[in-house]
Amino acid sequence: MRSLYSERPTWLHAVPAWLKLLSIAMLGTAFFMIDTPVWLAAGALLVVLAFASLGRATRPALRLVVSVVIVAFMIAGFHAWMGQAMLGLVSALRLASACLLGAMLTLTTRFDELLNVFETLLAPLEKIGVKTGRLSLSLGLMLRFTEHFFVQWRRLDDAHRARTGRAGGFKLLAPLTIRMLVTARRVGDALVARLGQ
Amino acid sequence: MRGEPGTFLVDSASAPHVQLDQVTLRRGITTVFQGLSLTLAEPRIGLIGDNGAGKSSLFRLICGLETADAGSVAVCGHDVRKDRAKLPALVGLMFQNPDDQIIFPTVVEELAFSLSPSGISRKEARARASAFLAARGLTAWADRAVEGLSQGQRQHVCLLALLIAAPRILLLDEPFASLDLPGQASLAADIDASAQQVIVSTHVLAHVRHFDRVVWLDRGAVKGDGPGAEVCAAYEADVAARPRRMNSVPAEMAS
Amino acid sequence: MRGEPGTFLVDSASAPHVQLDQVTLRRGITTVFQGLSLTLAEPRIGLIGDNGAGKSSLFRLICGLETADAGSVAVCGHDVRKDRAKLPALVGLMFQNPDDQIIFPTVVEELAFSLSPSGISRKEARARASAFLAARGLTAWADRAVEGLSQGQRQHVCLLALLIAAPRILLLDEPFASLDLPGQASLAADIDASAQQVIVSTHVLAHVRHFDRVVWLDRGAVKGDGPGAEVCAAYEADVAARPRRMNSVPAEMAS
Amino acid sequence: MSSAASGSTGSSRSLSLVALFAALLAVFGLIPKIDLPFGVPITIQTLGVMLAGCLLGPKRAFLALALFLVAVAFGLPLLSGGRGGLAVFVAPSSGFLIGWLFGAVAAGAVMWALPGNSPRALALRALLASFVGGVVVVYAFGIAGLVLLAKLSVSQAFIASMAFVPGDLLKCALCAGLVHTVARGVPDWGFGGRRAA
Ligand SMILES: Nc1ncnc2c1ncn2[C@@H]1O[C@H](COP(=O)(O)OP(=O)(O)OP(=O)(O)O)[C@@H](O)[C@H]1O
Ligand SMILES: Nc1ncnc2c1ncn2[C@@H]1O[C@H](COP(=O)(O)OP(=O)(O)OP(=O)(O)O)[C@@H](O)[C@H]1O
Ligand SMILES: O=C(O)CCCC[C@@H]1SC[C@@H]2NC(=O)N[C@@H]21
Ligand SMILES: [Mg+2]
Ligand SMILES: [Mg+2]
Repeated sequence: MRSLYSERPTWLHAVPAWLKLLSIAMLGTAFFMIDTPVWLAAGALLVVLAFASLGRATRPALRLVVSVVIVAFMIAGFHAWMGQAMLGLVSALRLASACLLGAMLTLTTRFDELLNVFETLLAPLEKIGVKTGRLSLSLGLMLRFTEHFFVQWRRLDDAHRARTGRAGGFKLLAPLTIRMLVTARRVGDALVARLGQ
Repeated sequence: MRGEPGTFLVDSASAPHVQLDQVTLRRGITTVFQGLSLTLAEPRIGLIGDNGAGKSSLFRLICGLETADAGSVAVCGHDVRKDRAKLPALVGLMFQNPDDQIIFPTVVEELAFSLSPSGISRKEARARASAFLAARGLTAWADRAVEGLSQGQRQHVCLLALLIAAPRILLLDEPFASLDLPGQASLAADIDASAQQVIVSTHVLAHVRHFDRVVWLDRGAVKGDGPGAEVCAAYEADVAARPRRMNSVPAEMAS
Repeated sequence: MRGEPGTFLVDSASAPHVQLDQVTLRRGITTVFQGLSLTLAEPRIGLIGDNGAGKSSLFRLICGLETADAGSVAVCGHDVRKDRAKLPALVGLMFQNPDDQIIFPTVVEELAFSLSPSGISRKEARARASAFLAARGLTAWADRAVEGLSQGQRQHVCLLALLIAAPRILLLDEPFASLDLPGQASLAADIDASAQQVIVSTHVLAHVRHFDRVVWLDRGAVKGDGPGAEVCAAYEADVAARPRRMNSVPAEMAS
Repeated sequence: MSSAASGSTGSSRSLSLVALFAALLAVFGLIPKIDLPFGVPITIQTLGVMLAGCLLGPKRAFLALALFLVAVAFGLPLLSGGRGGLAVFVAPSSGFLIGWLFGAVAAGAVMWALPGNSPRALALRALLASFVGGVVVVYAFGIAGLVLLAKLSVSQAFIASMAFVPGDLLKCALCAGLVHTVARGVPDWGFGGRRAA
């Protein structure tokens, strides 16, 4: 399983994982509550600045970000075409911010730090007899796989470009589906081999 | 096996070994093994054979990743189907493809994860993993992203993740394939010096020729089994006697 | 280069070659190359060096997957950044890890895809791919799922996908790593017989020792460059002279 | 048959697959929704529900959806449009959300029960399964939710839900198409949670 994690240290690496998760949850809610385009745009600008402040560390995710921006423009365009330009703008800003926030988390957070956060959060459940170790591993893996969709797509896109000189686009969706299923199976194997169950 | 009185005592005293009994394994449309029986008890065993012969499948059977369609597989007397939870302490696999093995984004986490079956805390595991790396002069690797390593370096990480777990039996699936010369030499020396049982599959016969035992798999059946020098020679002779393979005659290349 | 009159004629007549000029490449925290200049024009070139030396990175630069931070890379006179669309006909890469290369779920689709830059219809491409497999006695592979092949078989598919595309320059990144003995022998014979330019990276020096030219990369710099026998010997001597690597001394193993 | 996608639901193998499909829903959450006046959006995430059912089978599809909803409840902005938190479970659309859980189970059960193993037969199975699970069951819960939480009458809620039908039928077709692809690319996949043949 590959990742987007950047080994180039940034200020965000030093921020504890729980704080990052909490910020994402709160900012996500905030962006959802705000529907004034001006305020949203201001918020999105802040997110972009924070992302840019990571410097070269963002490089592994650049292609992902560019494609998200393209999608965001397409959405805005679609809504404008439907005569709801403002709504389009709002959706596009929300999408772009959500993506950048997610990318910032994966670029700078280790997996075991995430697991720690989930285990702490779930600790109360442990008292009533729920096995929280597996649940937090599931939550962590869910975030890893979310990231992995992009990593895998980037690999396929590289393979495509090496052979055709062009980006793969939608043609890669079916291969991506298969690769993700296969990866999940292999990750399952690696876990079984090392954990025994 | 489980629950018999005294099993444990006998067990931990006995030498590590693997026992396959009349194993049949189907994967997809391929019947990989058909009634294969094999006892692997020697401290060093080489596994050779053509692509698709079943080397990786054999390893997957031994560490419980494949379930035999018939027959049984036991590791140190434990049936791999029943005693799953005990397996990681008994047997560890270095996967042929590093990307299949590595789960965590950084090297130190990956090594620390190998210690998780032992039940120690995450923090403790991480400390031990760091110490393990430091003892090898690899402190600089601890915080590196696996994604930022070359393929050979990733294979090295896989090896380290296996070594830190320290199971009684090591299954190495083409461990030399991406390692550089110094890496190969030191792995070879380590294998020779190891106290654990080591089973190595490889296409580079030089690495197993001096083993006391080499098993040659051919389409899922044992075609040769004996001292390394003999079996390797027999395999080489067999390969040399085959008509030149059609499958990779590249018209374009030769044109 | 583009647009100059007569470029094409001169171009297709000229021998294939790769030119790196003062290339600097940074990947993650590693500066892989710093002002590397290299002209690769010989028909057979070997590329050797330690893990992480930059062999795969060099290949990725040549086929336009990495963009140099400084300097330029040209293939047969075409700048890889500007003439992207022309590259697939000029240069093809066999990836070190088959999982990085294979896109499609079945073998025949994967091979047919290699023909897509040539502009023929999908159906035609598929027919040719089937014929290509048939000519190699591999008809049975056509409809097999790549996922159901062993690692060596997958590597073989990668090779076939490259050969059917028939670019003028073949970049083979550790092509021998997972192939069995017959596969290795026939690939080696094919390389020797090929009319295309072939650049091979490998840790198995025997495969490149007889080449007219071998380049030895050391931490991104050319440390040796010349006839295969000489450079390989120099590399081996260098490796032998190093203190035994700490990094893979496994305490557990040796205990 | 071997390992494939089979095995007990408690193993790491299942855990990995479950996490993958929860991640798939999260990725689909990045694709923007289209808002309808009565407070329930059109979203691509229902495709994830159908796919989970068809590819994982009832038990694990349930776990995947449960995992996803737990992450949402934690406040991660994973619902389309970047929403998360407990608030989404008391909105007009929350009936549908709960419906996802049981829709995925139903789709899995139908997929499991139907005969046929060729790629074409599997695609047909998936078409039916995703309709039963992703439309019939999800809508039943959704309509109940609209009645209870949006104070619509049953017939109003029913008529309002018809706005989703064209989109959801398209998703059923997409689901069948993807199952067809997987059937060819990963022939030993255990569809509907069956042990692969
Ligand atoms: N994806 C990546 N991101 C960042 N750095 C990388 C990446 N891949 C490789 N590197 C770094 O670039 C350097 C060269 O790696 P490269 O893969 O070119 O080595 P190589 O010579 O092919 O090694 P090997 O023999 O192990 O295949 C290494 O130091 C490695 O750490
Ligand atoms: N995931 C899979 N699904 C179905 N069949 C498989 C799978 N992996 C391998 N096989 C089949 O099982 C047989 C044995 O494969 P295996 O990977 O054990 O070979 P191997 O000896 O390790 O080969 P290699 O030298 O190429 O690594 C092959 O014929 C292959 O086609
Ligand atoms: O995002 C949410 O809060 C829940 C959305 C529920 C949407 C329902 S599910 C069935 C139907 N099909 C759609 O595309 N949307 C609705
Ligand atoms: Mg193998
Ligand atoms: Mg390399």
